[in-house]
Order: sequence, then structure tokens, then C-alpha cells
Amino acid sequence: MKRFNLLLVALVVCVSLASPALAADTIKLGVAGPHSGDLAPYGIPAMKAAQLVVKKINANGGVLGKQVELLIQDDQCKPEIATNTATKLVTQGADVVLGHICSGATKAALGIYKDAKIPVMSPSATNPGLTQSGDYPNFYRTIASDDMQAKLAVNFAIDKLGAKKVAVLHDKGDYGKGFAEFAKKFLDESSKVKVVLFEGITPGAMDYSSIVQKIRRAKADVLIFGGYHPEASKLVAQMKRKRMKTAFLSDDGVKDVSFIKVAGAAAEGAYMTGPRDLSSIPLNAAATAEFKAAYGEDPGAFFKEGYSAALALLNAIQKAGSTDYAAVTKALQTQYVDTPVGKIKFDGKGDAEGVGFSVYQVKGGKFVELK
Amino acid sequence: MKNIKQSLAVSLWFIFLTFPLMVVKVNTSDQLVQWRWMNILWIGLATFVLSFVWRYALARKEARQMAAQSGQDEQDKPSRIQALLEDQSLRYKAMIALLIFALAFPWVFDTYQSTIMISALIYVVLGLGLNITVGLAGLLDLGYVAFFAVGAYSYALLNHHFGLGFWTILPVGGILSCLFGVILGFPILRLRGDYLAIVTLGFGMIIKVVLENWSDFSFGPSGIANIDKPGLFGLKMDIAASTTYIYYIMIGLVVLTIIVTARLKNSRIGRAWIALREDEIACVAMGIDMARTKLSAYALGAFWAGMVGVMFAAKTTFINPASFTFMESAIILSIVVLGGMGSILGVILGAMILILLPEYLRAFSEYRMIIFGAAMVVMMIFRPQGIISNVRQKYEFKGLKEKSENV
Amino acid sequence: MEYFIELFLGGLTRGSIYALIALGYTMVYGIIQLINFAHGEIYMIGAFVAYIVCGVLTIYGFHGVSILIIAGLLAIVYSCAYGYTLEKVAYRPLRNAPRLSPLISAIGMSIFLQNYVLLAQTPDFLPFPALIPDFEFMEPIAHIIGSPELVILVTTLVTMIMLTVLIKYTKIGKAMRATQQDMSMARLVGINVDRVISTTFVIGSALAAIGGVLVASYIGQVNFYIGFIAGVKAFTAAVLGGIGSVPGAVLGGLVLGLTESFAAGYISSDYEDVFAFGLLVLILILRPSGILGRATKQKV
Amino acid sequence: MSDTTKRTLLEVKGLTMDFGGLRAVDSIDLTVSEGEIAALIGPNGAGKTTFFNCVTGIYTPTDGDILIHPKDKPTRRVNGSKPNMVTTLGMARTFQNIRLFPDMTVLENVMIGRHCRTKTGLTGAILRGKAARKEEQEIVESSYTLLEKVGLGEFANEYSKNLPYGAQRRLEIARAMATEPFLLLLDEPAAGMNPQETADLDALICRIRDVEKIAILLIEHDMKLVMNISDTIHVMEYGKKIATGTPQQIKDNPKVIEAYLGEETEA
Repeated sequence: MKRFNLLLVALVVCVSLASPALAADTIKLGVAGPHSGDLAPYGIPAMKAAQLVVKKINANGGVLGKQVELLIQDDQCKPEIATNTATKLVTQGADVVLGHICSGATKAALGIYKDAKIPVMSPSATNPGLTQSGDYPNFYRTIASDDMQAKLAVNFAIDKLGAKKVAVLHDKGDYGKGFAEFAKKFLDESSKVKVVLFEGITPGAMDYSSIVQKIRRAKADVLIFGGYHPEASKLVAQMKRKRMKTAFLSDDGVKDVSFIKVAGAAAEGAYMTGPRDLSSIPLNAAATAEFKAAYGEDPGAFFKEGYSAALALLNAIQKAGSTDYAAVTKALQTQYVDTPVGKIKFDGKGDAEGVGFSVYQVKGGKFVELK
Repeated sequence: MKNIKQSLAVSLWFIFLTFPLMVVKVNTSDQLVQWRWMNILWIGLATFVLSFVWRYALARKEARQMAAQSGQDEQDKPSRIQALLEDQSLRYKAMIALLIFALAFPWVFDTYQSTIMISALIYVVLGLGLNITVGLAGLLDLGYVAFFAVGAYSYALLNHHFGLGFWTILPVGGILSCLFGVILGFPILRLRGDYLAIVTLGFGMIIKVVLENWSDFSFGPSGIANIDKPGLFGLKMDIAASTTYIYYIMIGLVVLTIIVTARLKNSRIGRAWIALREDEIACVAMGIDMARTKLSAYALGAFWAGMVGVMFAAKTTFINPASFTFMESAIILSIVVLGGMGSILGVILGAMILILLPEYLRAFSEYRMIIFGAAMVVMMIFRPQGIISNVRQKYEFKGLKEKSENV
Repeated sequence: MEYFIELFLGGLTRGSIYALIALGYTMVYGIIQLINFAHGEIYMIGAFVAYIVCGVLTIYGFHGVSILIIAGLLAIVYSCAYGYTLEKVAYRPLRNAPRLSPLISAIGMSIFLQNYVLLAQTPDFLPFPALIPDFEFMEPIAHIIGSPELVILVTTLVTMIMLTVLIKYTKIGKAMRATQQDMSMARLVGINVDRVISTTFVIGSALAAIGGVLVASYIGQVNFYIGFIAGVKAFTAAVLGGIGSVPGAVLGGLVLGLTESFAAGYISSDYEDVFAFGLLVLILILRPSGILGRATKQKV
Repeated sequence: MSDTTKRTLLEVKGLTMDFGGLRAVDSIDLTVSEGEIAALIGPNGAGKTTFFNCVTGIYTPTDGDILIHPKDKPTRRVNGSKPNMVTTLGMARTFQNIRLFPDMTVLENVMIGRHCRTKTGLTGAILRGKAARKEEQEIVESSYTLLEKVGLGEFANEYSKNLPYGAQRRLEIARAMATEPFLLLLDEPAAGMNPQETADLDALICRIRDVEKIAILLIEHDMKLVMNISDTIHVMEYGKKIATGTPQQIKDNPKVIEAYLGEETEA
């Protein structure tokens, strides 16, 4: 009999764990992304952005007269966990979701939000298919997609750098390989340049000396790299050590202060694409100042995109007058909103109009926008 | 007094050990050093207390071992849990209660709980599958996740290209995985123990690299999205309904796995596997074909991973190579070892604990992995046979019973 | 031809680092038949300690060579301390446990140490200062082999020689070899087996720390995760060469490094890891106990 | 029953085994006939166990022929056959350093021996059809009968690692017998046994020959046992065979006395 009692206790515990918090009358903003583990630096700034926005809006009376409640869920950037977190957010009654961060996790989770009719806005998922495939009508983002970046990078390489031979490398990852494949496609379309090398490097490998030698042998004058800053800083450092003059051109994943910190002098002169410089937008400066005041350090990756997404989502609910899916969708697509990434609204596919990329160069240890 | 001195020494040693990493934090770009002196105090206190616990636990373990050595009977005496398990009538009652609980689950709890439970059940099947290879046949496999990937990709690709449905692919995925197991098994038949471990680890990594690079075949690192969920006569289901549906399929799959592995364990084939694990040379000398036995263990272990891989792809509706890392293999292996090698119930418990606990410990999400690692070590030291150790089937005979009762 | 030489030297550099770490695996395995999965983390901790020490010293105004020496020494000291503690805490209580238990304990320890560094420091990549200066005389051939590569090769060579002397001629070396041959026999002739095992861990850790500092200053970054990948590769190298054999580990490291370098250089780096593990499988099929491993006929 | 009427079961001709440069077994000829207990003796390191390992397929001999003549089946040469083939063909063995399956029960150890004489496959095991259940029942019963024969019936459900030493040796014999051999090769079956246990073993071996009709080839150092039960004795030294004969002949053979017994008196 004792055993059955035990079972009963277990049951009760489970039930109490499971029963959702008593639903108060609030607007629920879900936030999902990697908040633990090695990818946390990409997810936490957006989460903090959402907290700042919500705090401010609640202090000003909330949305539609209701307080905004944050539901924060960690997906570790893993697709299988993302589906669980998505389900959790749906069962907790999220009205809109800010997230996810990684494209893979976003793709996995979107189906669930789609069925539940919840608009989702990512500050960072740049995979072109997310908007262009038409599979995810409920998806929006405050960042431009990879193919735009690749197009810009390729045009820059051809027109400004006068590239004749280009080597294209990637880190075999979702983001990097996607970018590199687009770059290769656009390069192949142009008759002025030749792709002399297209290869994946192994992230985390001890060194890249063979591949660097290979670039040198191919006599490439520009190297386009798709990937993140750790590999990029290894590559530029080794290229410098081999006394190579090949120009280094990369993507937004590299446009991170860590790249300059880690690669140091070797980073000088490197080019990368990144979201347009927004420091002239007053809201951007204000948001950054807000973050600094709250946490005492510079905001990290995807902070302003996250801030913008939170503003855009809540603004759409305000404008729509309800959390109804159709109304919010309409508001997102028709109403302009002022955000740190500019005055934006969203097109029918979910990409933000008015968000774009520029090319940057590292000069004197800083990213300088090239006009 | 001696204990205190010893613990003091231990905590001093750990303060020394953790000093650079716990106390100092440099910011080279801003030329700043952050000294976190408070951490010394915490480390010192924690290790001081822990060293007492540690010593006490070790002493208890040793005492138990001594007792076991001096009197053989002591060792044979099954633990209280095991005694409970052997009680047939109770076992049936418990099984029925558990089954009712499992079947009622999606109606009692919300959809989120069901999704979590599906994840856990997926790992139960993975654990039981690996249990055949590692627990029964003793072939250490550090790349088991490769077979999981084969199953997941067979469904994703066949569904994407040919629109084949879940129920068609479920067995196909298993069989493909099985074939893969045999193909990989052949070259490594001759290898023993730790050599096998590194080669299987290599295979796991190779599969991932191939999936990442061979874009024309696998769609590369961006993965495959919009995989169909399992269908039920073309009914359209919302999330809650389809989650419940998948949950029941998973329960079915788990029950099937349990029945099959339990039957195999006490069959001619299962005994051959165990014999192979216990002593390879004696095993072949008793007329057992080693190649065949090893391959069958490999293939069968792979089969379940393939099946559940199909399930995984259908549940997440999106897969990419990033889901099939060494960490997954390590977690599945831990499930088997922590649960108790060879013991079906143990593996089930192991999977539930390792997968569900972190879900409910989200508050500590930052510390999840460090706790996980520490738990593995502590568990191995104080209970190396796992939560539930394997018990062999007992046979009854006319005549024997009376005899043993008289003794 | 120049390209070949470049690839060869690159492979040799990478291979010698593999060899340094592989030695730790092989020595430990030789004595207690344990795959010390956490060995890669020791290497990482070595690099991290060096990073911290360098940072502190630079900020407090030390210069050049003095930083190199102090950071290197402290990295070795701390790696050894971690290696020693690791053995005492996670492996010693498992000396007589079933074979898989210490392996799981090792995997657990590896996860623990990675996350310990992640939490205590940062998940970010950190810049590691270039401790090795660019030598003037290397400048003409800098595009073929740089100063850091040269330093790595020379240091590895010196370390190997020292290790050989230690194993061959010192008392503890002899005790190590005796324990490797037959632990219970060694115990009977009065060798303190526990101490020998501890020493083996300490020596292995020291080698890993040397590797860690060299690599970190060569590629200029550290991160909590570098140990895992390096560890897996080094372990592959140890098995390739014949686990348990000291010259085997060195040979295995070099073979693996060269294979990767040539495969990436002449074929494609897409499948770098596939080549590495493919080579391993191939060699194990031909020689089930590795290149230099002794084929141990099981006694029947 | 005179020697001429007995059928030869095992015929070894010129068996040679080299390990590197070392010749462990040097052109040995040996035959074992139906109903015979043959013993292989010799000082330590004479190559007896290596000889066993060659015959049972664990080593592939460098040179020579190993022929077996099973009843009602054609003669076969088994050089280089895998151990499991040799066992399936009808020669089963025990080991010098006991090799039981420690974490299996005593009964299960014997049931393993039945493996090569039964055939339930994976599907059978999973579906547990009628044939599979019947065969399983047969395995359990015949294994239990064998256990009773070696006097271990009451330990059937114990773990084999918990058996006393002498019982473990007897269990190994039962396990080998479960493979239905026509020839049983015993590697030092009496090692480590006390006099009482040795006497029991003596009786058991004779019973196996007489009742079960299984011929026996054994390696043994216990001279009393060897002399008691053997029909033929072969003596090896430094890999070579130096004598063959009845116990009496061997006892009187000066070469043997010098090589083997001489050594023993010195010891």
C-alpha cells in the first residue's frame, strides 16, 4: 500500500508542477532563445532588451491598459528543445513571441506557433527561407536576410575591391554555409570574377594553416568567409602570419567586438557586412544608454534588433486594439513604428522594410562604416 | 580533530586550485583585473563541508564492500528495491498502475508536459536500444547518435522527396539504420573494448560531417524543415491533438521496445550477447559465432535508434546535423550506465531522470550541465552498478524447489 | 614543391601538439587502462591559466620573456594540480569497479570541468597574447614557417627527449614501466603504485599544459571548449599509434597531423575529420592494436 | 574391445606452432579414439595448452594437419577453423584458468553450451512462437539434467561467480558437455582442487566416458589422477612429443622420468 501512496504523492507533485500560473489579465510576450550554454551570448542581449522594453512600457501604463508579462524560455539553440519551449510558450498563453535566435531552432519552433496563430519576431534569424519560402506566414524579423548580405558583400568585392579571383570559405554551419553559398551564387553570376576556392573549414580545429596556404596558392585577391568571429580571427591571424595581402571580407557573424579583441592587429583592414549604422537614430542611442545604466556594460549581439522587435510587437498589439492574430498581423504590415533600427514596418513575407546592411572595415580597432 | 584538519587541508587545496579561475577575471582589452575574493570563502566553505560528506560516503562504501567480501551471502542479498521488484504480484500491480498513469498522462497534464514526456520517451527507447549493444553485448559504442541520425534523415528525406508518410517510414528507418549498423559493424568486428570506443566515436563524427557537407543529399547544415507529423487517416489536428497522438505512438513504441528487449534478453540470442560480454574467448569456444552475435547486437541496437529517429524527425518537424553531436551519444550512454547496464527498468529510470530533471531544473539552467557532469562522477563512485542492477532470470524446476526449501 | 613543404611543416606543427596531448592519454591508459576523457580539459585549463596570468602580469606592467616564463610555469603547475586532483577524486575510488564506470566518470568530469570554466570565466572567446616573439632571422621564410611554429617544434622535441630520459633512466620512470607491465607484481616488489599513478597523471598534465600554452599563443585565442576537440583528436592519435606506447603516441600524433594537413591541402578541408577518422579505421583494420602497439595475445 | 576396433576421432599429424621465432609446438602426432581417456602431460611450458589452442581453433597452426572423424559424417580438416566451428563439429573444451560467465547464473552458463545445437533466431526470440518456446524448454531441461550429472543441480540459479572453486571447474565441464561433443578437451581440470574434489572429478571423468560415451583428452599435472584414469598418455617436452603409451609404459620410460618425473622429485 505504501507504494501506492508514493505514487499518489508523485501524481500530486506532477499536477502542481504542471498547472499553469493562474491567468491574470495581461498581455503575454514570450521570449525564446539560448540563455544558457555556449551560445548564450547571442540570446541574452535580446532577452534583456525585452525586459527593458517591458519595464518601460509597464511603467507607462502598459499596452491596451494591461500590464505586459514576460514569459522567458531557454531553447539552447537546439531545434528539439525549441519545439518544447515553443509548446510551453503556447500553453502558457503567449500572445506574441520574440525569438528564436538561431535559424534552425526558429524553423523547428515556427510550425507550433503557426498552428497556435501566434506572431513570432526574430531579432537574429537571417536564413532567407524563413521569409522567402512562404511557409511561415506568422514570421517577422528585424534583421535583413543572408542573401541580401551576400549580395552586398559580392558587389563590394567586385566593384570596390576590384576582385578577380575570390576564395569562398565557410564554417559548415547553418549560417556560414548559407551565406557562403549565396556569395558563390552571386559570384558565379558575374563574369568579372572567378571563384578559385570554395570549401568548408572545421570550426574549432587547432589551426587553419593548410587552408591558408591553399588560398595563397590559389592567388585569391579576396577571401569571403561565412561564419562567426572565432574562426574568422584565427583565419586573419594566420593569413597575417603568412604575410598574405588577400583582403578578408566576411559577414555579420564576424562584426562583433570580440573579433577585434581576439584578432587584435590582424583584424585591421578586414571588411565585413553588418546592419546599417544606426547611431544617428535617437532611439538607438537611448536604448544603448538604458542598457548601460541597467547593466553597466555595452549591450551584446542583437540587442537593438531585440529591442526593436519587442517594441514592434507590442506596438502592433496596441494599434490592433487586441491580441487577435489577424488584427496584429495587419498592424505589423501596415503601421510604421519607431525603433532603434529605424522607422519600420513589415512586408507581406515578414522582412522589415527599411532595414539593410552596410559594409564595415576595421580601422584603428573600430568598425567603420564605408559609405 | 584529525578529520577537521584533513578537511581544512582539502579546502585549502581547493582554494589554491580554483584561485586563478574562480577569483581572477581579466579584461585584457580594458586592462582591468577583477578580483572576486568572496569566491574563496564559498569554495573554502563548500569543500570543507563536502570533504566530510565525501569521506563519510567513501567509508560507508568501503564498509559495504568489506562486508560483501567476508560473507558471500551478504553480497547476494538483493537490495530492498530489488526484493520488491521480484515480487511478482506487486510487479504486475505496479506495471498496471504505471500503464494507467502513462495512458492518462496527456489528459491530466497540459500539452507542454506531454511534449517533455515525448522527449523523455524518445530517450527511453534510445537507452533501451543502446542497452542491447553496450549493456548486453558489452560493445562500447560512443557514436550511437549516428544511427539516430540515419533514422531521422531517412524520414525527413523520403518525406521531402517522395511524400512518404510516417507509418511507411517508421519500419524503413529502423531497417536502414540496421543495415548501417551491419555495414559499420563489419570492419570493426576484430576490435576490442577501447579501440571500438574510439572508432565508433569517429563514425558518429563522420556522419555529422557528411550531413553537413553533402548538401545535395542532406540539405547541409540548414537542415530540413516542414517534415510531416504522423498522420491519422488524413485528419487535421491542432498542436494539442497531434502532441497527444505522438505521445501515444511513443508510448506504443516504448512498450514494444520493452517487450522485445525483455524477450531478447532471456532468449538464446540474448544469452549469447551476455556471454560475449562476459568472456569473448570462452564464448566462441562454446560454439557461438562471434561475428554473427556482434553484428546482431549492433544491428538491433541501431534498429531502435533508427525507429526513434523517425519519431524524432516527425515530432520536431525540423532536423539539422547540429542535433546529432557527440554530447547526445554521451547522454544516451550515461542513461544506460547510470540506469544500470543490462537492466531494462534501470535504463527507463535513467532516461527519465536524466531528461526530465533538467527540464524541471530550468531555474538552474546555467548550472544544469555542471550538475549533470558532477552527478555522473558521484554516481559512478558510489553506485557503479547503476540505479538498478541487472538481475538474471531464475528458472524453476520440479524437484529443485523442494530441495532448496529444505536447505 | 614549396606548397608541399608548407603543408608538411603545418602538419608537423599540428601533429606535435597532438603528440603532446596524446602522450597523456597513452601513459594513463598504459597504466590503468582508462580513457581519461577529461585530459583535453586539463589542456584547456593550462591554456586558461596562462591566459589569466598573462593578463594580470601585463596589466601590472611586466614585460616579454618574464611573462612567458611565469605564465608557462604556472600553467604547468595548475594543470598538474588539476590532473592530480582529477585522479584522486574521480578515478581512484573506481580502481576496482567495472570497466565502464571510470570511463563514464571521465566523461562526467570532462563535462564538469568545461562548465566550471564556462561559469567561472566566460563562454566567450578570449584573446591570448602572442607570447612567442617573431624572430628576425625567420623573416625571409616567414611565409613557409613562422617563429611560433618553429618554437612549437623545438619545444616539443625537447619535451619528448626529456620525457624519454625520465621514463628510461629515472627511478620513477622505471617504476612506471614496471607498473605498466604488471600492477600487482609491481606492488609486490615494493613500488607505491598509487604514487606511480598520480605521477603519471601529473606528467601527462604537464605535457598537456605545455601543448595548451603553445597552441593558445600560436592561434591567439582560448575558450572553454578547445579541450574537447583537441582531446578527441589527440586520443585518436594515441590509438592510431598504439595506445599504451609512448613512441606510438608521438608517431600517431605526427601521422594524424600530416594526414589532416595534406588532406586539407590537396583534397578538401570539407572532409578533414572524415580523413582523420578514416585513417584510424583503416589502420585499426590492418593492425588492430595500432601502428606501434604490441599485439597482446590474450592468455588462454 | 581391442584397440584395432576403435574408431579414431581426432588425428593430429605434424602439428607445429611458431610464435615469432619461438617454436612452441613442434611436429606433434597424436590420435584420440572412441571411448578413450587420453592425457597430455609435460613440464610447465612444454606447449600443452598451445597444442589445445591449436586444436580448438583459437590459434591457427603454422604447419600440420588436424583431422577429425565425427560419427556418421565425413572427415574434416579443421586447421584454422574458427573456435565456434570446431565446437560445432564436436570438440568442446575447458580452460586452464577458469573462464565462466561470472554474471550469468550457473544454469545459464550451461544453456550457453546449448547455443550451437539450437536454432531459435531473432524473430523466434521476439515472437516466442510455439517452436521457440519448446526449444527454450528443451534447453532449460537438458541443461538442468547436465547440472545434476555434475552435481550442481542445487546451485542452478546462483551466479556462477559465487560458486566455490571446485564447483566452477565442474560447471565448465558441464558447459562443454552441453555442446554435445564427441571429444572433450579438459585443460588441467584438477588444478586447485583438494583431494576429495579430485577424487570426485576422477569419478566424473570416467562416468563421462562410460555413460555419456564421450572421449576425453586432458592436460593435467596431478599424476595420481592421470595414472588412475588414462588409457593413453602422451608426454611433451619443449614442444616435442617424447613418449606415448599406457600409464605403465610411461612410468617406466626413462626419457619421461628424466624429463618430467625427475624434475618433479627435485622440486
